[in-house]
Amino acid sequence: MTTPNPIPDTPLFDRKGSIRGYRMNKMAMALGNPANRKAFLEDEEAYLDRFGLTAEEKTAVMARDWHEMVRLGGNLFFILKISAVDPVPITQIGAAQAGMEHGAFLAQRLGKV
Amino acid sequence: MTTPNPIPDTPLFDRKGSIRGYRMNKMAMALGNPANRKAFLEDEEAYLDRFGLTAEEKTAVMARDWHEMVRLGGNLFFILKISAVDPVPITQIGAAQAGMEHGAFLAQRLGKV
Amino acid sequence: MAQIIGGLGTSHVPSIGVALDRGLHDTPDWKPFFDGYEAGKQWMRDAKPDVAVVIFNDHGNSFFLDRVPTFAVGVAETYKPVDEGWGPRAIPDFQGAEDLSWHLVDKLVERHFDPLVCREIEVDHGLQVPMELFFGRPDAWPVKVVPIWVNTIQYPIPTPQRCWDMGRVLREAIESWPGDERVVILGTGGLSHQLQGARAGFINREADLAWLDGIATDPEHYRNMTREDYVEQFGSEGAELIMWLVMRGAMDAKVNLIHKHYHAPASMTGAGMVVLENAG
Amino acid sequence: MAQIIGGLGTSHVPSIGVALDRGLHDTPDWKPFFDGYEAGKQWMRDAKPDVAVVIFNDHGNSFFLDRVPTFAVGVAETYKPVDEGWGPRAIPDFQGAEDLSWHLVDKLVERHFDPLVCREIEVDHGLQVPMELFFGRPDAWPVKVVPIWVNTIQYPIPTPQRCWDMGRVLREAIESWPGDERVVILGTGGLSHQLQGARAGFINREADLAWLDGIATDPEHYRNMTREDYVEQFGSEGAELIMWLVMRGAMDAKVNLIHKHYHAPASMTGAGMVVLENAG
Ligand SMILES: [Fe+3]
Ligand SMILES: [Fe+3]
Repeated sequence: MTTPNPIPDTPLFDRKGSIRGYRMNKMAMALGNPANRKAFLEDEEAYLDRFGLTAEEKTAVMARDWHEMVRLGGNLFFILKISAVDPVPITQIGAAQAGMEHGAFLAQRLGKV
Repeated sequence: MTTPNPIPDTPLFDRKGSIRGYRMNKMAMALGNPANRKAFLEDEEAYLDRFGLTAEEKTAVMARDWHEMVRLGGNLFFILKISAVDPVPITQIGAAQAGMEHGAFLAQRLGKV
Repeated sequence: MAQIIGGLGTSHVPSIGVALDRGLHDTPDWKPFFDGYEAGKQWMRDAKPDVAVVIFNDHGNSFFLDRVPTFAVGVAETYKPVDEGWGPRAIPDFQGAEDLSWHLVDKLVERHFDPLVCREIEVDHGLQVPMELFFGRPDAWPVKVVPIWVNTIQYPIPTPQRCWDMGRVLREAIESWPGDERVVILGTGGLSHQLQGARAGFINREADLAWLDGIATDPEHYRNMTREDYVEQFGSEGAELIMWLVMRGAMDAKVNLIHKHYHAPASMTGAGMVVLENAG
Repeated sequence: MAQIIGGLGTSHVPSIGVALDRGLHDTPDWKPFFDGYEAGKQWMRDAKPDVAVVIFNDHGNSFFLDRVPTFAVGVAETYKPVDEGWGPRAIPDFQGAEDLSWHLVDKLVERHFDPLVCREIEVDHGLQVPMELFFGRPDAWPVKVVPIWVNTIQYPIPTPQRCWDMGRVLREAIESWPGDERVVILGTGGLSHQLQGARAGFINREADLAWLDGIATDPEHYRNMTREDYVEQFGSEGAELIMWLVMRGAMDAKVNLIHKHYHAPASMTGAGMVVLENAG
């Protein structure tokens, strides 16, 4: 897709995101390996450094700032593995993207009461 | 290609060869890595065992029996890496395929005098 | 010749697998969802297929961004469930319909598709969850599988028309296979959901319900939509629904909609299924 | 818009690289071969391209049999030469025409090609040798590259018609690119050779010479041949020649054959090149 995505509030993971987020997504992909999960839990910063993350990227990951991770090119399917190592519900990640409080997100977006 | 190859003396590397030769080709592919080349040179049999080669496959590789390696599913592009580690001219490998003496192969097939 | 005895469409939400792993099957959140699949399971028991051709996307598990295949076809003997980060799941390995897979690859290439041909690869929830939804948790899966991966993650993703055309070639390939296998084809993914961006949590119940009928009765409508239309109507991740078109393209122009089920939200996703049979 | 200023066909025999590495350039075995490329090199110096789109096959270096792509397109910033077993070669890295690559991927997918999109990958002699033959051994390559891999190793390989069609889409894509790059497209591989089986050492000088003219004047003839025809006429590995059809498909129906060279054997291969310019 050569034109900027025209759908409001809906980033598409195109070349720009893919290139920009490459390091972060690679780091997250590697969490599919148990040895890497152990390394992440034991010394998260050292683990992130192994994949050459920038200071900005490291801060976003270590703060579990999902909105910022996506802004920096993280793709949910990769960075979700962080939530496998350090559990957080997907709806909370969704709420962070939407910029909403979790309860409001569940009610307004997902129709949960 | 679903039908047996109809061209005389010309095996095509189809599913059968690919499946049959998988272990041997994987072993050979790995020789693209210098550490594996070192391991191959230091203890060839142990290296071959790492890739689970059968006795028949090991014998063919260790004897540098190129005709037999191909018969067992080896594909030239992969197993050629053995000739990078233990040098042998490609024309000699060709002669082995053709079942000819090297000089005769050079003269009759390649027109060299 | 082998024959396609049914076309199934289904969601493949990962939390479905988690719910099954944790025994949440009968909790108020999940019971209505799983109950709706009972009819599909019964249909499957009666249909007794030998092979399931499963169209799905990988979710950053078997493929990384270093090498993204537009379409990939498995030709392996066995596929293990991949560790998605939560550790191994206690489900059986999948046996590949190896010979049929190679035949499909032959036909696809002959008909000008350009698959990545995979002989050593694991499968993620995109294949696992649909198998669990229709076959439960057996000691061994009662069918062999042909996994077919579609890129729905990194743009450009294939067009709806291309997915449809692949279905047509798969049908031709299956019906030209000399075996007598009974084949089901599963289109998976969706329904509406969006995980990223300020529209995260987007679910479009109206579009989902229209889809479940329309995929049976008016597939041309969905085939003619653009990729952008899918994203707009079904959300950035809901665009996965293009994979149901592969299944639908492999079926007759006229089909009978045997079963249908919808539930929303399952986790953050509109979820559901259809069972289709050819009607000539 | 970018434009295709020439189409080149050339062999990519690995021993050419070895001969260059070992300074065998002027030995009796190699001198006639390399001398014939001087005209091609001069053409390239005069043509001053910005980008080379190089169509080649991997030879068990960047892809293993675990995952075989029918077509792959590079979108990387940089491509290193791969270690093929003999250790690293002293040639510069290749800079990728990253933006143009992505544009080609967009167009290919839109036009119903299904590439594997590669962002982290090395290139083997299939790309290296053609670059050396036309650009010599500079400190840095004077063009950026778009590598396009075609599976010619594991059957099924793509049909000649499919290769041709890819060329047509590449041309459309290049000419719709808003940059002003001058692009050369290289079809590589062949000519006749066979490395495996009792027919090993097969070279078909007559067919090779007919090819070098015919690819310019009568490409339909070669487009209409089957994959088996290629193997029969050019040998099991000579079937690589289908990759020249990608280049030819990207050119005008009428072309001028500017330069032509043939030498056999180079190692165990019929070897040569053509330089084509569009003639409307
Ligand atoms: Fe999915
Ligand atoms: Fe080649």
